Amino acid sequence: MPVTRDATLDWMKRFAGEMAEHRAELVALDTAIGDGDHGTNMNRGMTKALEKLDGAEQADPGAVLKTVAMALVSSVGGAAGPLYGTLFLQMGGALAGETEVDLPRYAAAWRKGLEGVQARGKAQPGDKTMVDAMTPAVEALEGASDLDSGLQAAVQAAEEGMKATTPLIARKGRASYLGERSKDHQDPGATSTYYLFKTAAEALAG
Amino acid sequence: MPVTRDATLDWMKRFAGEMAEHRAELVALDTAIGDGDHGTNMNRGMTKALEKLDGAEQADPGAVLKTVAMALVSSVGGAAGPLYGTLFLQMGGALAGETEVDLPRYAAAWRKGLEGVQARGKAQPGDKTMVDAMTPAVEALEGASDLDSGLQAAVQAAEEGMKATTPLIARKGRASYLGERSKDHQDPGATSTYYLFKTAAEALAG
Amino acid sequence: MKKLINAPDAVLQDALRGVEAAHGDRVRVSYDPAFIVRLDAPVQGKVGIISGGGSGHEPMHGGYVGPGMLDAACPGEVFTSPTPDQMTEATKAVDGGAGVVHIVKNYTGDVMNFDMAAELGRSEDIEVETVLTNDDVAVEDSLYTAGRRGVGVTVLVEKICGGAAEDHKSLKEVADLGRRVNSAGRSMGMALTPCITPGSGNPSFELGDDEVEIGIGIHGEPGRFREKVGPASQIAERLMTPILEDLPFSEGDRVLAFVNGMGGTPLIELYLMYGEVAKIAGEHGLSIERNLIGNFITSLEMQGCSITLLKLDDEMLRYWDAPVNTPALRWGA
Amino acid sequence: MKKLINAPDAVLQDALRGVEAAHGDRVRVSYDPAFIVRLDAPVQGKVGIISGGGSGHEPMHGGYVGPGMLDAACPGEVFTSPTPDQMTEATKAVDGGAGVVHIVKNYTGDVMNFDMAAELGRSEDIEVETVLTNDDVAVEDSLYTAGRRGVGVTVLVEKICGGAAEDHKSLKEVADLGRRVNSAGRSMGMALTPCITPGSGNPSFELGDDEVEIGIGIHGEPGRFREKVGPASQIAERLMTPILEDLPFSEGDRVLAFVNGMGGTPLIELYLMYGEVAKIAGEHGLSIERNLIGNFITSLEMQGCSITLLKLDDEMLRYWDAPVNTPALRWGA
Ligand SMILES: Nc1ncnc2c1ncn2[C@@H]1O[C@H](COP(=O)(O)OP(=O)(O)O)[C@@H](O)[C@H]1O
Ligand SMILES: Nc1ncnc2c1ncn2[C@@H]1O[C@H](COP(=O)(O)OP(=O)(O)O)[C@@H](O)[C@H]1O
Ligand SMILES: [Mg+2]
Ligand SMILES: [Mg+2]
Ligand SMILES: [Mg+2]
Ligand SMILES: [Mg+2]
Repeated sequence: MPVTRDATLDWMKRFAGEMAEHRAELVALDTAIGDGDHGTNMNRGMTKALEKLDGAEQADPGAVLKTVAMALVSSVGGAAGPLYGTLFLQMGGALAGETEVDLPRYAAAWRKGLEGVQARGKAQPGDKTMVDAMTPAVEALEGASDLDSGLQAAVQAAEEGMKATTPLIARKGRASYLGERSKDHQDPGATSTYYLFKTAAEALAG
Repeated sequence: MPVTRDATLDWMKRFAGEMAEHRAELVALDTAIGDGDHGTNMNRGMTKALEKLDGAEQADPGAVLKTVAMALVSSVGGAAGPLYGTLFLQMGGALAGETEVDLPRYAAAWRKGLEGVQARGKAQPGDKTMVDAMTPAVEALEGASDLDSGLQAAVQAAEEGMKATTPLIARKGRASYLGERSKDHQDPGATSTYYLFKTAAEALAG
Repeated sequence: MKKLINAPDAVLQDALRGVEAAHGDRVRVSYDPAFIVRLDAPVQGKVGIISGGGSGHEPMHGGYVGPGMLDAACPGEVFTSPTPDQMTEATKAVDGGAGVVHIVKNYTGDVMNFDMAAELGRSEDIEVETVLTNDDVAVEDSLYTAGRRGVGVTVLVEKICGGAAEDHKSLKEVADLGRRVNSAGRSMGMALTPCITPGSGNPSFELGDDEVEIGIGIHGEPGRFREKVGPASQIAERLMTPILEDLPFSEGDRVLAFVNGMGGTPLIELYLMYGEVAKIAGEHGLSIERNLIGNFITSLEMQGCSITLLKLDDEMLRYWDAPVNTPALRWGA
Repeated sequence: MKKLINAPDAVLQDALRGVEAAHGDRVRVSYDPAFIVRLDAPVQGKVGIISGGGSGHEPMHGGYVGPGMLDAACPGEVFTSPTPDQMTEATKAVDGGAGVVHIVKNYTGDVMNFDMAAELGRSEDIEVETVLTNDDVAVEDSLYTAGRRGVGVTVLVEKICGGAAEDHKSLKEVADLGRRVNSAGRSMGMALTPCITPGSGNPSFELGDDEVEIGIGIHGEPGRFREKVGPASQIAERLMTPILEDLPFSEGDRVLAFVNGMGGTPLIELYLMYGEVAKIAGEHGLSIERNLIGNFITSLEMQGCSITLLKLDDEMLRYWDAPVNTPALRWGA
């Protein structure tokens, strides 16, 4: 089953739902090693994104993601706003005009998005950021043989990447100010990224 | 045994000792219905008073009390400073030039002191202030037949007066701002006044 | 108790050393007796203005010493009114021949100590007039009580009297103006948290995690009642209603609205409160001509706020707007 | 959580309403996108200066909007940097033809959002120069980290750049001066208590009853280490030593010393700390030419303080002294 406009919309609705549901969890993670707003930020942004999606018709998956991107950029702020904004902007650009996205093009869009995130934030894998969840997940997609199993593998890779942030010392973002004391905490942005892949798989499964 | 210069000095040293020892108690009482400084104020003042007493020779009981009065006035502040300052100033004036003070003159000096306190603070018995401990104690002295038993009776009267402040609604001083909520708390100033009579009796007993 | 201090007994002296280090170019600090005085005092021919009170209310009063406001301030120990010798020495230091106004907040301790000082000051041929502030509507007023506390209006009295004195008004004019300001001002405060004096080391009262204390003063003393915390709009209503009714303020009145932080309140919350105050004032047809928002008369690290409304006349307005140059309040200079 | 707010989500909007009610005679408040701008903006021919950042640091930045300092400020949600559209709109609103300086504190979020805004601003033919502040010596600096945080020096950069812009210096001159100020300034902070954001409702970190956190930032993030609370003199030493070593400051340097409260610290403690800072500065042969003491860059109701030292040159001194007329910083006007 290819990625369609409707599946993309469904994905974004599910992601918004997860951000609302896990707001407190993400706030708690960000309180430990940041400033305690990641859950609030993502929830505010995705609420706004749903509003925008409701407000106008989107022609294709690319348009859906661009709408979300602009909503996030103009309502989230913080680190997450520009990073998720850039992610969706790049993915949206890669999927503009498409109607039925197959695995190679879907994986390529994710790669574009990840590159955007890294260009914006300068984080490398191992820096204890969302990049640690995103990178293995995108690689899993790239190495997969079909969309369904690829997304399953991506979810698993994102989850592992997210969990693997726990022992790391942060080198980017607010958590980096803690130095050694950033150890033993899971990164909030990697956690929201895990939910992003999880909802992508759920949306595709229908 | 009449009240002498030495007994008066001894009294003031004992009173200073009690104020140091009961600082925290008086602070706690004042925290409940005032601003939590009565113990600190009295301790600061009596420490200063001992310094002044050490610094120069006093000829008679009156001079001792005047020295204490001036030290209190210039180091205590708050309500207690002018009130105890006035008390000792008036008592000192009444005992100036005396060497061996008998009961009538001693009681008269206390009466003078109490009048000074009331002139300064405008409190009546029942207003939940130091006047509630001082008034019955002075009356006990006035009704006594000798100094020793008079002071014993005064201590007891002061203690009863102090305890009787507990159910009262304050009408003077900071506690009055609490209205009804000032009930069920013992007045800090009545408590320090009780210690004043207690140490007077101890000093006379030697 | 955690505080940025060296020792509970040394707070006042150490803080005065900081004031001297910071503002030695404009004030002189006397340590014993303790007072802070304008470097150019006494200003010949000008009415001198002094105030004083317990410490822990900063910037009041030391932060208001300077041209256009106080000539000197006498800080007592934390929450303890200063002693007569402080006031007497300060009075002498600021007397430029035109007499001295004592601005005294109505607390038993302050009043008695200033009384003794005024008696002494007078005996040395300095004319002293006392202006008593007692604007706190949370306190019941009667002949048989200590009367209302002086709170927020004190800052306004100090500024306005300071302006009038700088304008070379006479002793009586300055004092009368101060009394008029006091009569036209009303305040009420509330707390989200208690405060801790260095001397006691314990919270001044206990408050539940969801409770606020309404009608507090500025000495960490408990208020008139407590209730569950509500939205800012409700808290503003709780404070504004008794203030509005008491004067009373009526439609068309020109007012100065003063939202004061108790010391530990974030400024963003004070601005938010000001928004609510302005709304209520508008609904009552008051015209807010001037405002003041910030921590100006505090209670150590207490969280909470007080509201003061002052019904303005032209003279008050003129002297409120007059230049002032102090560490804590400055404009036109 | 007890706060003077109506609802956690409404804090920023409600506070902006308060700002508008209070200062509508001198600033205009835009709600969507959110920014506060001088009423007389754009000032033709003058370099525009904007800054912005998460809310909860008041009076920074909104309190610094006015002649002699910022032309506009963009407040984000509490502790969350603002969004590019706020900065873009603010940039347009203040561009008087001479270009616009963005003063940005070095946080990942702030930098990225301002980057996006600067890209947009440039594309609309407005010349934008960015001045990044990163003065916090508590943070290790390296190419592989987010780098040092911008803290206290930001206030000084805003004031000094504001003075230079008012003096009609060019875009490049103003930006270069700002960068020089940042390079010559160093800061470090500490906390006695954490803070609570309205969004989280929980303390930003847990601290024992006898512990202090050294090396904190302004977002309630934990610091570099904690230790038992000591006297103010020791705390001052803890903060001053890394500051003095880092620039390094040396004998004979003229400095501006800035003791900043984190929002919940009584002013009396800040003055006491200033006394300790002045003492240490004196021991190192520094000459404190100017000082600033108070709550200027805060972290909600956090108790604690930060110290900033700025090594002054004549130009910085001139523009520090230049008139400024904002709600939070005002002199010569
Ligand atoms: N430079 C960066 N590159 C990639 N991700 C980053 C970077 N900096 C921070 N992040 C991510 O952003 C998350 C924090 O987002 P959020 O709390 O919303 O913003 P802020 O840190 O500004 O408060 C971190 O957990 C981390 O995953
Ligand atoms: N008007 C008054 N007359 C007599 N005693 C008073 C009066 N006002 C207060 N007091 C006494 O002073 C005590 C408080 O003293 P203290 O705490 O040292 O001063 P303050 O109230 O200024 O903090 C009260 O407990 C009360 O006994
Ligand atoms: Mg965060
Ligand atoms: Mg007391
Ligand atoms: Mg007191
Ligand atoms: Mg943030």
